[in-house]
Amino acid sequence: MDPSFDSEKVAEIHRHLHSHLPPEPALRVKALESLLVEKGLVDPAALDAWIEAYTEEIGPKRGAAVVARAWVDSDFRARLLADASAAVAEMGFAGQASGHLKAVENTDTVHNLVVCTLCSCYPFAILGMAPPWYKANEYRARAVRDPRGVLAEFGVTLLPETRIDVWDSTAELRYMVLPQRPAGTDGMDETALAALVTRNAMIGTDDLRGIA
Amino acid sequence: MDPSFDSEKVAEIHRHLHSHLPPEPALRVKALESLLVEKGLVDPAALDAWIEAYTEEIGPKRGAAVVARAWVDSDFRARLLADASAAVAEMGFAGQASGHLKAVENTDTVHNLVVCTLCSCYPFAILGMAPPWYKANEYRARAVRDPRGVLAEFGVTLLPETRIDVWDSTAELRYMVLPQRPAGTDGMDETALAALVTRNAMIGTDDLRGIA
Amino acid sequence: MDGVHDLGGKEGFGPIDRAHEDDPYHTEADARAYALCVSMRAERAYPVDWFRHTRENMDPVDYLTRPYFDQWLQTAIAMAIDAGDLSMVEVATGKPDSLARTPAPMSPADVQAMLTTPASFEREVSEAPAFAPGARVRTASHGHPGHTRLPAYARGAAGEIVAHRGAHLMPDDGARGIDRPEHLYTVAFARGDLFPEAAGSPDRIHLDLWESYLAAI
Amino acid sequence: MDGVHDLGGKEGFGPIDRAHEDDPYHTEADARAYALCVSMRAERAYPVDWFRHTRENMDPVDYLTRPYFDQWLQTAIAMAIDAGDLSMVEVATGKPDSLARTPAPMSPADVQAMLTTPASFEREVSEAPAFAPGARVRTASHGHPGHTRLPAYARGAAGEIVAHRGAHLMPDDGARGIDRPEHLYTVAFARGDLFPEAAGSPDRIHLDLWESYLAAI
Repeated sequence: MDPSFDSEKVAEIHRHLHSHLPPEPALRVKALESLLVEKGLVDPAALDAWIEAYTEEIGPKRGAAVVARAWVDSDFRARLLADASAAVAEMGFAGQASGHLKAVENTDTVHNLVVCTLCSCYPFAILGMAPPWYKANEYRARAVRDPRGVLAEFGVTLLPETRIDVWDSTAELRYMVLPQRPAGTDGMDETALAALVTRNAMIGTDDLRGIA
Repeated sequence: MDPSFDSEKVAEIHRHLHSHLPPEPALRVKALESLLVEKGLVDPAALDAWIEAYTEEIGPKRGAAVVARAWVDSDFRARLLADASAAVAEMGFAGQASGHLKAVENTDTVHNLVVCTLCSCYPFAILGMAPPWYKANEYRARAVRDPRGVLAEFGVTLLPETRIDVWDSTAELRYMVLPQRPAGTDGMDETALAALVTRNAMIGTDDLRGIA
Repeated sequence: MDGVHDLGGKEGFGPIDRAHEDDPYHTEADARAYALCVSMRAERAYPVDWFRHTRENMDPVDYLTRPYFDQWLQTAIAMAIDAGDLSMVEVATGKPDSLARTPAPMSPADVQAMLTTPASFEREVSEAPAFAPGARVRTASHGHPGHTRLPAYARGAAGEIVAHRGAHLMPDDGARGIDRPEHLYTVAFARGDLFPEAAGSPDRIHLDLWESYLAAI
Repeated sequence: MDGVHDLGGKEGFGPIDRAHEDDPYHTEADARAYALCVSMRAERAYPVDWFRHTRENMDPVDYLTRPYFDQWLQTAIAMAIDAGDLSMVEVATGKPDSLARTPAPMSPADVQAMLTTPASFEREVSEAPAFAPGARVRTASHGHPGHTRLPAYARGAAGEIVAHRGAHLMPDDGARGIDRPEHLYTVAFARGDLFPEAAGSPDRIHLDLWESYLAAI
């Protein structure tokens, strides 16, 4: 049937669910899985497919490969900055939440940081599952108000004159940071460079400049 | 020593207290009482004095006596509406949070409702301890936005054209509602009238007009 | 909706906990909850903003305390109950009354297709965009009950259009079941214009905002 | 401070629970927590707004979930630790390192005096009030870190002065240890001007607001 689109009704359903479901998360999930499978609403094989995809195939290694290619191939870098959705599709990484992807580039004067304050939106197809801190209240509350304090907790210290560009991705655009290539990596090939790229650098909570 | 007046410092102290104190409220209170008494920061006799005062002496019966007098004595009613602090002091009820008391009067066209959205301020000296719902998130969140929905939950239904005056007592002024005298109480004396006045009527979540 | 989900700029939140940051799922239950949610939801193609709004309507303390995918799963269940695809009695007893009336559930092949096919939220509109890059705009000063994607911290604030992103489905309407595209812009705000203690900071906060959230200054 | 304590107008909160509404204390622990808090705090005469601000700075989930006087008590303990009257080690071990350096604690006679002596927050100022009843004013559009008594739901809003209440100690300053009085006004707002769904409602929301929160329209 169709949804009611009624806020009060779903709020009340949530209150009932809160009282009817087991309080312990693992038991709650187990009870619901068993019901949904028995009811015929989900196929256990589909569940396994989802879980495995983000365990084995899809993860931040994809984003790292994108970044490394942008570092070594200036044409690709230009395409990535112009249309990141197309650029990652070119590498075979099109998928969930990559349809309106934007790459934002760190420079000597600008550092980028990505958050979703309203619900934790994230570019799954190229970064995989979001880390727990990205989804946590603390990061969502603080990243827009106190980005320097947040970065300091991640060990990233910027000059006071460096501008932080925060991207609060509350619409359907998704953002990935293109970090600066570390100094002293001139001889490295794309594969070796990709190994230097951390997931946090692509969110903006890591700084690769000093690592090599 | 002097307070630091440092928000970050007390937030950190709270986090440490959260982890160092027993999670169960009753055990937490017991542990702290024993420490504070042993340390010499509190006198057990003072604790008993506070608890007894609000169990036996100070409570909504005081407010009810004020209301009943205002119903039978129009001069007192005028003094109450002009300077409620002085009027309640006249009845021997001066005390905690009665220093800047205001009485707001219900009429055929206006219904008053009192809340403190920021921290649950309340006129202790004339109403005693606030009921749990007055201090709860639900009442604090909803009373200013949805006063009619809140009143309906308390069984109070107003005409659509009746104006609700909400008093969000976030400064040091405290408010009490002077309800309308119930119909059919012409023969009653002050004591009998006082017995009709509920604590909720003086907050604004009860309507006495139909009770007698 | 002015709910606890609208966390941006809220103060009083402490240090960031980086535990499990490199595990795709940090518990088995977390993995199962994720998979259950996406297996149920996508099949029905409810608007994503109805999902978001249904999540926002969970008990505020549950919202702030429960594991992330555990919240997603309760949201998917609430949506299924709302739409009549499941009953509260079935959830409470753990026993289905009847088999689902829907066609076969999502298969592994469906999953594979979803994993490789990006969704697009862009639509054609006949109206020209009202703002061009460089334009100064002020955001609406209020939200409204129901879903919206204008966070509270950026209401009534002055900013600058940095890009027009085409017309995207409007989320406030999507959560009410209405498919209506509207021009979408990336807007930059000085951090100091949003948070008084940041006055003079060079930092900028960017939000992607729909045209009806914005007025020319 | 934009914290979870600023609950006015927040949506997503459910029905009101009236349990225990006629008991002055609903548990023995509740009564003891209240008494401990007021016995400690009053003795030291810390500004009430520093108490309020210290409470606002507790963990947001604790703020939303713990019993009311349990919160007061943790706040009083946090203030005592902050001021050096108690140590975290003493709290963690439950054993005092030394006796309090303060004079004798509050006696039952002190309690009786407090119970019959209303505090006044009104002070003389030389400046005349800026606004008279009937004046239209707009509230500040932002809060600031630290304590304030202008709730978020009434920021950037137009209202009308209904009364001048004299000059009262300014809470934003009080929570910083500064005793400074400022003119205080009761301001009425149309409910529909604060909450869009209430447009056209006859209802009014009143707040007691300090002069520096307000600007003439």
